[in-house]
Amino acid sequence: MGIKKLGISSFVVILSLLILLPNHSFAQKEVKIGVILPLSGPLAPIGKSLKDGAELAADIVNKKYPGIGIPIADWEGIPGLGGAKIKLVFSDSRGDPAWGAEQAKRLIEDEKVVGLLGAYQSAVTKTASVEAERAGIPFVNPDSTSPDLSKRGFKWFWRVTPHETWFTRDLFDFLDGLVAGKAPGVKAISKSELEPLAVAAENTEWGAASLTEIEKFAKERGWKIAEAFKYAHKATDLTSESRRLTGSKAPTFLFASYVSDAILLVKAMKEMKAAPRLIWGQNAGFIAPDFWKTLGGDVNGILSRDVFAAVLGKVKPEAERINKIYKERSGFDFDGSSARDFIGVQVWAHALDKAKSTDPKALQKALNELNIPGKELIMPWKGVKFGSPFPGDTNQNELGSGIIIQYQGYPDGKPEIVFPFEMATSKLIYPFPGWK
Amino acid sequence: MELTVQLLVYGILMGLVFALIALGLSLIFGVMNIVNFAHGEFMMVGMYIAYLLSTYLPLDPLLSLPFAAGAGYLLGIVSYRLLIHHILRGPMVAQLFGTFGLMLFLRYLAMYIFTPDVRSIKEGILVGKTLSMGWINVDASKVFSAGVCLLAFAVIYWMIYRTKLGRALRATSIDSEAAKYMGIDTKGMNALAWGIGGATVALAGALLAHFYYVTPTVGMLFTLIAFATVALGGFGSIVGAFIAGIVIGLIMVISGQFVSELKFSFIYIVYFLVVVFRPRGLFGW
Amino acid sequence: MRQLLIDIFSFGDRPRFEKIGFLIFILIVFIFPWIVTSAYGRAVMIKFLLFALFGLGWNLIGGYGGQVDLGQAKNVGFGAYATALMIVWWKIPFWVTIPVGVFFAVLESFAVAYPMFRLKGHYFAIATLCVALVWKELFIFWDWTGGARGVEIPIRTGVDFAYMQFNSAIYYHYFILFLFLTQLLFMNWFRKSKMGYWVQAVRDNEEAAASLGINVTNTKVKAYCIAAALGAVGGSFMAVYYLYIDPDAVMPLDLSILIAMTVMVGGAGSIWGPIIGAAILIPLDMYLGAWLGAQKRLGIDFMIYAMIMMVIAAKEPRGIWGIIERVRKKRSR
Amino acid sequence: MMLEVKNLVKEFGGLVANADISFELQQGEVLGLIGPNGAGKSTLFNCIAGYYKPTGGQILFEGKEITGWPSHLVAREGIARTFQGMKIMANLTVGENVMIGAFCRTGDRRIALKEAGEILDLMGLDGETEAYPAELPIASQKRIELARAIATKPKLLMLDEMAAGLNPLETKEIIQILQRIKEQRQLTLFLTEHVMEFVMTVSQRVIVMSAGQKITEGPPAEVARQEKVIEAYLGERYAKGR
Repeated sequence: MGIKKLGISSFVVILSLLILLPNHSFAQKEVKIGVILPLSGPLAPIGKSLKDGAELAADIVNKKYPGIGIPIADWEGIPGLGGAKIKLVFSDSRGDPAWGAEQAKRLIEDEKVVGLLGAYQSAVTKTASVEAERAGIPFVNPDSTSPDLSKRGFKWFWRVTPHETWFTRDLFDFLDGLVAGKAPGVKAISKSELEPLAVAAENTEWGAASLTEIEKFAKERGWKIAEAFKYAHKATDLTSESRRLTGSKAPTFLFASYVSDAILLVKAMKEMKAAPRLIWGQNAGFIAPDFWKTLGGDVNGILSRDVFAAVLGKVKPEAERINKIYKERSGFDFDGSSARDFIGVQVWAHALDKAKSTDPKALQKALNELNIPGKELIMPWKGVKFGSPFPGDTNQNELGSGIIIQYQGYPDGKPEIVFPFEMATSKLIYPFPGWK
Repeated sequence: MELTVQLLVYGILMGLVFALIALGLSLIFGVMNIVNFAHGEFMMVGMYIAYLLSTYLPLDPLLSLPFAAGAGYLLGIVSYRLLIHHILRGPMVAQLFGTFGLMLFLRYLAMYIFTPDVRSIKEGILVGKTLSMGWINVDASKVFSAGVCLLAFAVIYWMIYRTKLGRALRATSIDSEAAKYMGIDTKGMNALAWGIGGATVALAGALLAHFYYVTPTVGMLFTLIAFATVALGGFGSIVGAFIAGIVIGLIMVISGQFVSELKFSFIYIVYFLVVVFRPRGLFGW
Repeated sequence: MRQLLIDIFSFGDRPRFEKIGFLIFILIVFIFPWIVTSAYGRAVMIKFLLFALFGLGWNLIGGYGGQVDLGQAKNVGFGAYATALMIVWWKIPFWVTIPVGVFFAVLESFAVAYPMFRLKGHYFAIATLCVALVWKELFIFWDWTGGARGVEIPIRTGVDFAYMQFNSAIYYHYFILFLFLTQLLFMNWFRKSKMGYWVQAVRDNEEAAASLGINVTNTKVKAYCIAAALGAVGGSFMAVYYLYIDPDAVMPLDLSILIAMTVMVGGAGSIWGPIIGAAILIPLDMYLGAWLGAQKRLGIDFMIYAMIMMVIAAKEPRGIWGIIERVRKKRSR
Repeated sequence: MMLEVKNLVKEFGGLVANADISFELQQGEVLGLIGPNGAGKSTLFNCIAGYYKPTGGQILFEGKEITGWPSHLVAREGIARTFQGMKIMANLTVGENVMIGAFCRTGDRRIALKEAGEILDLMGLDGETEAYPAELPIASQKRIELARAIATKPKLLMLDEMAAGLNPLETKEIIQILQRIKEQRQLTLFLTEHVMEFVMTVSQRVIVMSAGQKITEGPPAEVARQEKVIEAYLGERYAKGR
């Protein structure tokens, strides 16, 4: 008995000693980028998509992928650094801001990464970017959308993705466009047919921010809101919340939900035979593979804002080619999550190439001056250039844009782009067809 | 009126499922005074069994119910023999701690095997079917689940209060020392309680899988609800678990309608108020 | 006065091996940042000291008091929020905010303690858990606390002792070490004080305690409030250390449980228990997480962690300290 | 007058455990309480010590009404007690157990420590200060309880079944200790015992209870001869024997 305990305790001691010792790796010339993502915990499914996207991008930078049509595919390592390879050092954030900050410290000082990428949840991004700011190490954030993040005036923080304010503006542009008859395949709809709006948002940092933005824009653009509420996330049951939406008799339902809640909400609405004319989800849960895999045909007609969709291939052949490789690797189509971390790594590659050094100051300068034209990206964006697109923003990509997708023809279909209207890949299904 | 009826129906249907989840926890506590943090994880195992059987075998998820219950029974017995039996002697904190370890272990074992993906059952006789009655549309599988819950409660109640085995279980729960002298195999009874506890909660899981998603981290929240349910009803009381389950279902649905953000708070506050005035819960002894 | 100081600083009543062990421990933590240059190692050390501090506070109610409190996170939250909000709203220096956080934690604990201590055993444990979760939901619900969006403290550059913000982990190390030692010395005094003995008497036998003139409920309430105060201090530190807090980060159930676990593993009701527990669990968790957390297959780190927890609960319910005591007893015979 | 109990009634949901009990206890006296099992001795004890709230009647301690007071206040007033089933703090050492008693009158650890040491000396437990109670034999544990009660500096000491579980030799030792302490500290003793021998040797006066009623009181030798006492008390024993 005593020996057993001794064994356990000495195991623990040896283990901690082993890990305490710095590990030196003498591999070939490489540039380490630390990536903090929610790889365990409730958001792990999304974390996996993000990770796959980032890994693919690093692979494309490091190896030659002929015929894709974007510059990084022709690189073998980063040309500006003499072909140094990008090495992504992943770290699990556990969805815990404190844990995220500690991992950021570890990556910065122990792993000696030249910069950070991540961290999806805005709360984790907040603490992790504080560490980067203090250490004077660039933090590129391709995947958090809380408007607060770019309003802090940080000098070492760049956000690639458009944020919630932006996406919400898109939503109202879309709604106004519907009224103006701009949507492909749908005649002008009277505003009264879509009013009032009913909004349900989960009660974490992100959902709260989304709800605020929707309420703000609705007021600005003159849309009435019948119900707008936050609900407790990771719920055991969302029947009454769905009932509240259905009971409001609003024709337009707007959601900000992570995947488990999104599934429950759709199931509950189906159960209640809710008949809205429009269902729109604020990304996250509504675009997760698990969402449509789980719900199958029930997702048809649901809209979600996004930054990427596989059908982009129709208008952007580069995206199609990347998607093919990605699908071979992970079994899924590229989606908004994987695409965002893909582009995060791409921004890093371009910044490193431009800086021609891994010195933080040089990288800071390179990132500030970065200007990637839209044709070099797989995103339907005008490019990547950091500035101040909305009042108060610093180091926020000005040239990004969002899209709104609609699930069509599931379980075998694909999300089709319906907004911006000029990029639409399919006719909008309106009104929402209901559930069988 | 419409609203009231809808809320009542949804609340009671959900409450019955909570009651079935809580039943096993209450039973285990009644027999050996231990709270099982891994209870929700037992449920998760039931959910995965229903999911796997209905997805990879040509079985209707309804047919997976006995398998889930059986697996839950085995899991309960195995956990008892390997872990619980050893921690029973220790202080209460050590017990909480041990079952908490079991919870983490099961959860992350599931994570290891199944990845964190969210899944759900897509096909089945009842899956996705809605019953309409006047104002109310309800998921057929929820109605069925409620029926199974009632049946399970009836069976367990009959077993505990009408059979010889049940008498032995009750004797163990009242005074395990005395029961031992009377020739009752108290260890066997403890294991049995864990087996039945595991079986009922895994059964609840398999039912829940009909209309809920399945993921390794699904258990914790249900564990907390089950704690509040059992404590509200009174630890060890079967009737208490039943009534408290429905009460909690109703609170959840009603508060969800009005202040969704605080709906768990209402459950906790109601629990708190009840136990302050009745320190042993509604039906505790 | 002299007597008080002796009571605070003297470990004279402890056996010699404990005194030597303690001296070595103090020596190590004092020179730690100078021998370990790894940032993660330092972060682990800071987190260890933080959780040892949390453990000391919890040990008062959970170990000495024997009341299984699964809601200590709410007090951490009160401390963290008092500090963060006061700094953000009124730019009040850190040191002023500590007593305010403590005040609110004590006030709340006092208010809920009387009804709470009508309950015993599991009913009490679940009630503490419920109260903490209600507070967490309220902090998410309220807008004036920043709601789910949390509170962000603006970064200050350089070394700032008023707001306790530093650009080097070494400062934070000595800062948390200072707070930790204060609480350790407080606990050293407390365990020898009348109150300390009363709390233990109530834990062991309430009826006997009452027969010796001890007001059982009052004693429990006091212990609960003091433990709350100690927890709040750690919360204040968290606010200035991470610079961003939200209810999910500073008052979750996981934190309450982890605090209780560290004490359990180390040995509840002994002054060294929380330190030993934190010294094992925190590095284990952080290194396993960093090492195995981002693997293809997830969950191994938690499984190992869980196994260790189960083994300790089953084989040594009195924690590591229980093992040490037993070995020593065997040897002295 | 040390203790006055007037018409004390205690009912448990209709079941009368103490019916109209009255008696007095003088300063410095040793009063025994005897009676068969279930006579209501422990209930009476617990009513005085504040564990139960009496249903009716009055309890006066040194002329002050203490009816229904919680036990910790009763203890502060100067009534200490031991328990029938021992209630020792198992996770504290012998010395600490006694110290906790001493803390009833002082807040200073050093004074408490000193007093505990003195009392343990008196009890013949001075070598066991650092030991844990569970490591010691039952007789020593009884002494710890006694020591702990004495450490609260009581005026009245109530002993519940002190001799239960002790062999004759140990009982004798306890009696000696009790007498010594009584002299030294000018204690008034009130003791209840199922076993007659103990009460009869120590007490100056005994009260006999049966079925919740006080049936008689008087000097031990006298009481023992009374017909109704033998019937109530010893009768039970003989009945059992047969």
